[in-house]
Amino acid sequence: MRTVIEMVWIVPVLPLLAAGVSALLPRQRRRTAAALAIGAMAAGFLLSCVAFAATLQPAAPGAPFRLVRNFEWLQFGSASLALGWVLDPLSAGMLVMVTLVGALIFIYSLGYMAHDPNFTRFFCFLAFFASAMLGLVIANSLLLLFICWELVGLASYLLIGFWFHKPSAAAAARKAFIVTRIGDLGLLLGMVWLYRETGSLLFYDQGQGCLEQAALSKLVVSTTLGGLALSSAIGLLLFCGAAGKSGQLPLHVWLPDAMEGPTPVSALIHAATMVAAGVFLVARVYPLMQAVPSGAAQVSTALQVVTWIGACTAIFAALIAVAQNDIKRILAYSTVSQLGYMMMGLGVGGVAVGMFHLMTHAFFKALLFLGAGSVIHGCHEQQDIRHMGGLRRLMPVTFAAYAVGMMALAGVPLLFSGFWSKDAILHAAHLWPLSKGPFVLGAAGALLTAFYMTRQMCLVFFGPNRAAHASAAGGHVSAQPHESPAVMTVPLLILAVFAVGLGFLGSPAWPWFQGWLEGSTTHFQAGHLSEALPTMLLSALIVAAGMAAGWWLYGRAPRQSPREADALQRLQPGLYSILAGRFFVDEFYAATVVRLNAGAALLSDFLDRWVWGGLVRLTAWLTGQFSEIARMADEFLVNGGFDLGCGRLRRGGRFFSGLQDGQIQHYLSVIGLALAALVLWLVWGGAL
Amino acid sequence: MTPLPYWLILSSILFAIGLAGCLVRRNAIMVLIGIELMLNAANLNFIAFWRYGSGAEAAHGIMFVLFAIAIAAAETAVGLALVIALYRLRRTVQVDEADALKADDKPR
Amino acid sequence: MNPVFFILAVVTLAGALGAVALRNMVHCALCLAVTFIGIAALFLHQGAQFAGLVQVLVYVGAVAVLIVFAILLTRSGDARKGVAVFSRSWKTGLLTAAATLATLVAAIVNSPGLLREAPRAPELSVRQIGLDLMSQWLLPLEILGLLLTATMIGAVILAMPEKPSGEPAPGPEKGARP
Amino acid sequence: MTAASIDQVFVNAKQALLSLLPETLRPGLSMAINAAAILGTFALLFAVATLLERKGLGRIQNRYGPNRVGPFGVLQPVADGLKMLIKEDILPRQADRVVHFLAPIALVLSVLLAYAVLPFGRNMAPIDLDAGVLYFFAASAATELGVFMAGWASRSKYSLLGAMRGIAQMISYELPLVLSTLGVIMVTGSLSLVEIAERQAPPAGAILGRWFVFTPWGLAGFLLFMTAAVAEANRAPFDLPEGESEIIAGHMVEYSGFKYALFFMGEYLGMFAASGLAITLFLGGYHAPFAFLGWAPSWFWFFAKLLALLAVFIWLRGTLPRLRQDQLMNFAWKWLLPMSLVNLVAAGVWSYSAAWTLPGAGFVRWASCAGLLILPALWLSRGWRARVGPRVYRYA
Repeated sequence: MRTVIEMVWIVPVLPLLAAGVSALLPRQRRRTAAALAIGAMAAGFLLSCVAFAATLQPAAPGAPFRLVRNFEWLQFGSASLALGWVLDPLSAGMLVMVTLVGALIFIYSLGYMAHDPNFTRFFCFLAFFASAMLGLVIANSLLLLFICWELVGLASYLLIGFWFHKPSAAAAARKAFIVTRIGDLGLLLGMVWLYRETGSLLFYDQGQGCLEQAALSKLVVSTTLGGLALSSAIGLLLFCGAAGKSGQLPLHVWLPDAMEGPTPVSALIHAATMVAAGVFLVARVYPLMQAVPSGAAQVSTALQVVTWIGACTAIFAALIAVAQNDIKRILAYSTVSQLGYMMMGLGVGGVAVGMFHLMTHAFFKALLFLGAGSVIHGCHEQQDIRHMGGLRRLMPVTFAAYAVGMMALAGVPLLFSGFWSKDAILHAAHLWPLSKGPFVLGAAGALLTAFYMTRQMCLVFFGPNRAAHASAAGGHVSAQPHESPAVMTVPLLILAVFAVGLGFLGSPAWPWFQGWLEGSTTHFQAGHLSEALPTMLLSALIVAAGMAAGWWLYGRAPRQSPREADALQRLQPGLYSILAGRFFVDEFYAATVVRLNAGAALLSDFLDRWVWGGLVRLTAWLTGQFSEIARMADEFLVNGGFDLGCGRLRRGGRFFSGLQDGQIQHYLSVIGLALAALVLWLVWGGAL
Repeated sequence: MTPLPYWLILSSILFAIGLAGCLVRRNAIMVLIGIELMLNAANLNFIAFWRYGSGAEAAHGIMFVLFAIAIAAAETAVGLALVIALYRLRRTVQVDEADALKADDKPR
Repeated sequence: MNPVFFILAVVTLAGALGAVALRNMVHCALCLAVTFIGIAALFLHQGAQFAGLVQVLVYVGAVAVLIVFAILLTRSGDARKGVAVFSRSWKTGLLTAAATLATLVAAIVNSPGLLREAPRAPELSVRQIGLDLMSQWLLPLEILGLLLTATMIGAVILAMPEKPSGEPAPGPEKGARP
Repeated sequence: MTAASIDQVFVNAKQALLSLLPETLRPGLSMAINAAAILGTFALLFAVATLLERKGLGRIQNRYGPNRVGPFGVLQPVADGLKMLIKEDILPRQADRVVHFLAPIALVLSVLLAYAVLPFGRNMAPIDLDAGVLYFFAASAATELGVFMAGWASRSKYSLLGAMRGIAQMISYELPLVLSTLGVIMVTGSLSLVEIAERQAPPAGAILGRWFVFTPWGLAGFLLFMTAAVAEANRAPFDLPEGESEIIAGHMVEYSGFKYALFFMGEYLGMFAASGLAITLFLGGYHAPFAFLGWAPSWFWFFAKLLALLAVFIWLRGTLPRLRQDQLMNFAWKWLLPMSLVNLVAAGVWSYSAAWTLPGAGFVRWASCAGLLILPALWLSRGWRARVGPRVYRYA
């Protein structure tokens, strides 16, 4: 058992080594780079399975399984910074999920990126991203987590901007990096504040860790401004980081633009792993967020904020997704919405509910993205759904996998994992003591999710193929859409299997996943189903309604030409234009924050150029003047006065030295004259 | 007896001649001769004042002259010794040529 | 104007002028001797017998010979034609001497107090001078003795030819056989 | 003709002569007479001395000496004198005419001046100066100048070299000369030669005259004085300056004719002057050695002693070899000078011990003074006595 924790750190290091080596490889060594990356991920997956198996036998009944390994990283003066990694159900689950999904996506991108010239560089970045994500997952110290968090941000920047020659990609990469940085600032402040308060950044450290009871009790007691408990304040700051990374409401703008990157990137980063990092962070520091002053039974303010933001993001993103025409943007907004659900799940239901939805979502969202990728690949880089249609017969395997993913996402009852995880959230939201708001928003979100997924299915797979129209207008002859090769479709099928199978792990009847997380043993009781029945029936009803509406608008009268107005647009032109414009959040930001930033930049430029620059020029001028004065003084005062005086003195000295020229007769004559003078003075001196 | 001023004028003339000798001639020995003349002029004055002064018995004047003569002789002896040493060192006794105190051995 | 005084004055001044003005150094030295004798005679004329005799004994006997020896030793005697006798700034020298003379004579002439008549010639015997020397003037006499000794030794050392290393050369008798 | 009248014959003659003259000229003329008398006698004595010297030398060297001119060569001086006058007076071309001419005059003049003080007889001292001895030395100081003028004026190396040696010798020996007289002056308490002579008169009743030479310091003083006098006159053992065998006549080499005669006379006069002084100081001046001989005139005794000393000079010249220059100088500075100083001390002891009244005081005085003189003499001359031995003729 001990040896497992010892070798857990190898999982993130393997992809890092792969990334390092492939970075040094010349551009044409494509196969080695790919082999290295996939091999590292495969090995990582095996090790993760071993670790997962280890976590199945809990050491002590009732207590969650946890193995900790800390080491001294930095020593400065008396203080020292310690890092470490931990193996507990939460990290083990994430390890398995990330390595599995990563491996499948690596295999898939073999085909997708086959004829891309920068193939090796792509795999190097992918491996680098995987190692950062795995590092983040197993981190036992908030500092190590933060380091990996930044590396993940860097990897996302590199991968989004992979085709940097496309200006939009470069802009999207920069936007993603900056927005996440804003969130990371909150994370950094929270981390520093936590370090100052608890004195240690290690989560679990034999009782000294910041998430353990001793530190939490200290944090809960003291309050900061406005009576907010210290733990909640730090929790909120950490949540800012999570919001940035997971694209919650105020900071979600970068996620849809991140679709500029290649589709496997979108799949891996913007569906499964990186965006999940925010949720994982909240799950990891859940005890801190959850802590409330002893005695008071109500939910801590931090969790309330998380819940409400999650709910709002869910409904907001779902609304926008309805009016999108780009296949990847629809999925991007659906991801934002689902992340909102996860945050709400964490807020209302606790770690198990949130994490279960995260796991299921990772698989079927990756499936959907890879499916979209295969569609785009098939339609020769065509991303606009208005130019697609009728691909059901042309790409049957992709259609089948995509349909499974769509139904999982929509939450079709009983068979698909999406239904169980979303239902659990709704159930928890329903039980939430504070208010019914989140439950209502969640339900509406679920309805909209079903609606826009059916819209997408109808427009992409059903109805006539609208690609020909585009070619006539666009002027380039496009070949008939063709099915993707096996190397792309096999991962789709594997993901489809998981998208279906995973749901049964966490159903109310047999809540194995929740029990595994808390470390309690679970066994099959159909009875639990009965108490969760009402929410299950409600959600089934919602899904049905959403699909019916979708089919009614888009399935019944399939769209004939790309330029044809959208069905919803015909119904509600005003609402449709707002939704299509993404509630104009970007424009709002551009109008306010960006303008403000530009203004600030201008101001600082002005300050720098005129004020400081002015000061510098002023001092330069003053120094010039002083030196001028000094020169003048030197010129006239010293040279004129002093030197002149010295010169005169020297000349006088030379004159008197003439007297001492060694001619004693001169001396004698002087004596003679003196004698004469003396006599004169003596004799006539008195009379004068 | 000739009045006192005559004696004094005579000694002044003698003194002036001695001084002229010192200043005019280039030879060191001539300077010494000039000095001797001046000293003798002074002695002449002493005797003159002794003779015409009051209290001739006290012989102060004569005493002065005696001591002056002795010391002048000593001074001449040393002066000439110096001149001879200078000559051996510099091969010249011209006063205006021996104008440097620097003790370089080579006779110039 | 006593004729004897006049003659002696003329002789002395002539000697002095000769001592200063003559080109040949030895002639100057001899003229100097003549001046010394003239001055000694003036002393005798004044009645200072002892002083006169001492003057002759010391100056004519010793100093004149000394000067002559010095002239010979420094080869100033054979006045070569080229060597200038008078210094470059002889005019200023003369001027200074003249100025001094003028001032002194002016002082003498303008002080009436000097025109007192001569008192009786004093009777001063050598014994009296001896007694004075040994009583009232004893200290100066002793100091004079010391001075003369020091001078003699110093003059000898100064004039002695130096060995290359700077010490005075050993006397001839040390090495010579009887 | 009483002894006194014979004694004072010259004095009376002079007075008689003076009485003939007008009052105003008397002082000047008395001086003139005195001068004439001195010149006359000593010129004559000079002539006789030359003859005596050559005769004496001859006898010493076992030969006759000049006997051709006149009986027994008596007229030889006249012949010499005549020869000197007739000889051409040569003046070397490069010589300095004025100084060359003045040299003999200066020499003779200074020596003659010295005679003004010597008491030739009772009341026969030309001038009785209070500082007689001082005058004597002051006057003779000019001789060195004369010698120098002679040596330098003739512009030849030998004459200059001779002059230099002569002057060095005269200066070196002048010091012992003067110091040796001090003893006498200290004892008599006066510088006046007449008084010194009077002090040596035989006391009433005593047989032996109280000459200073009969006192230990007196004898030493006399010997020192005579040695220095011989050197002063460049005579005999000290006649290096005009040593005939080396540099012919020294400073007189360029002189001939009358000027040479003058030099010769100057030399003899210097000798007589020194002897006269010695006589006055040590040999009782014009007093007779013994009281009973008192009848002879005072000037007779003076000139008798003079001739005796002349004989000694001639005797010295005939017998003693010439001294080398360094021996000469050493002898002066390292023997004579210290001895004269010691002599002074002895004279001092003698005069203080005069008041001793103890029995045998006389003998003790003599012994102490003699010892005080003999011991330093022996000690000082230890170097020479060790080296004096049979002469080794290296080249003979």
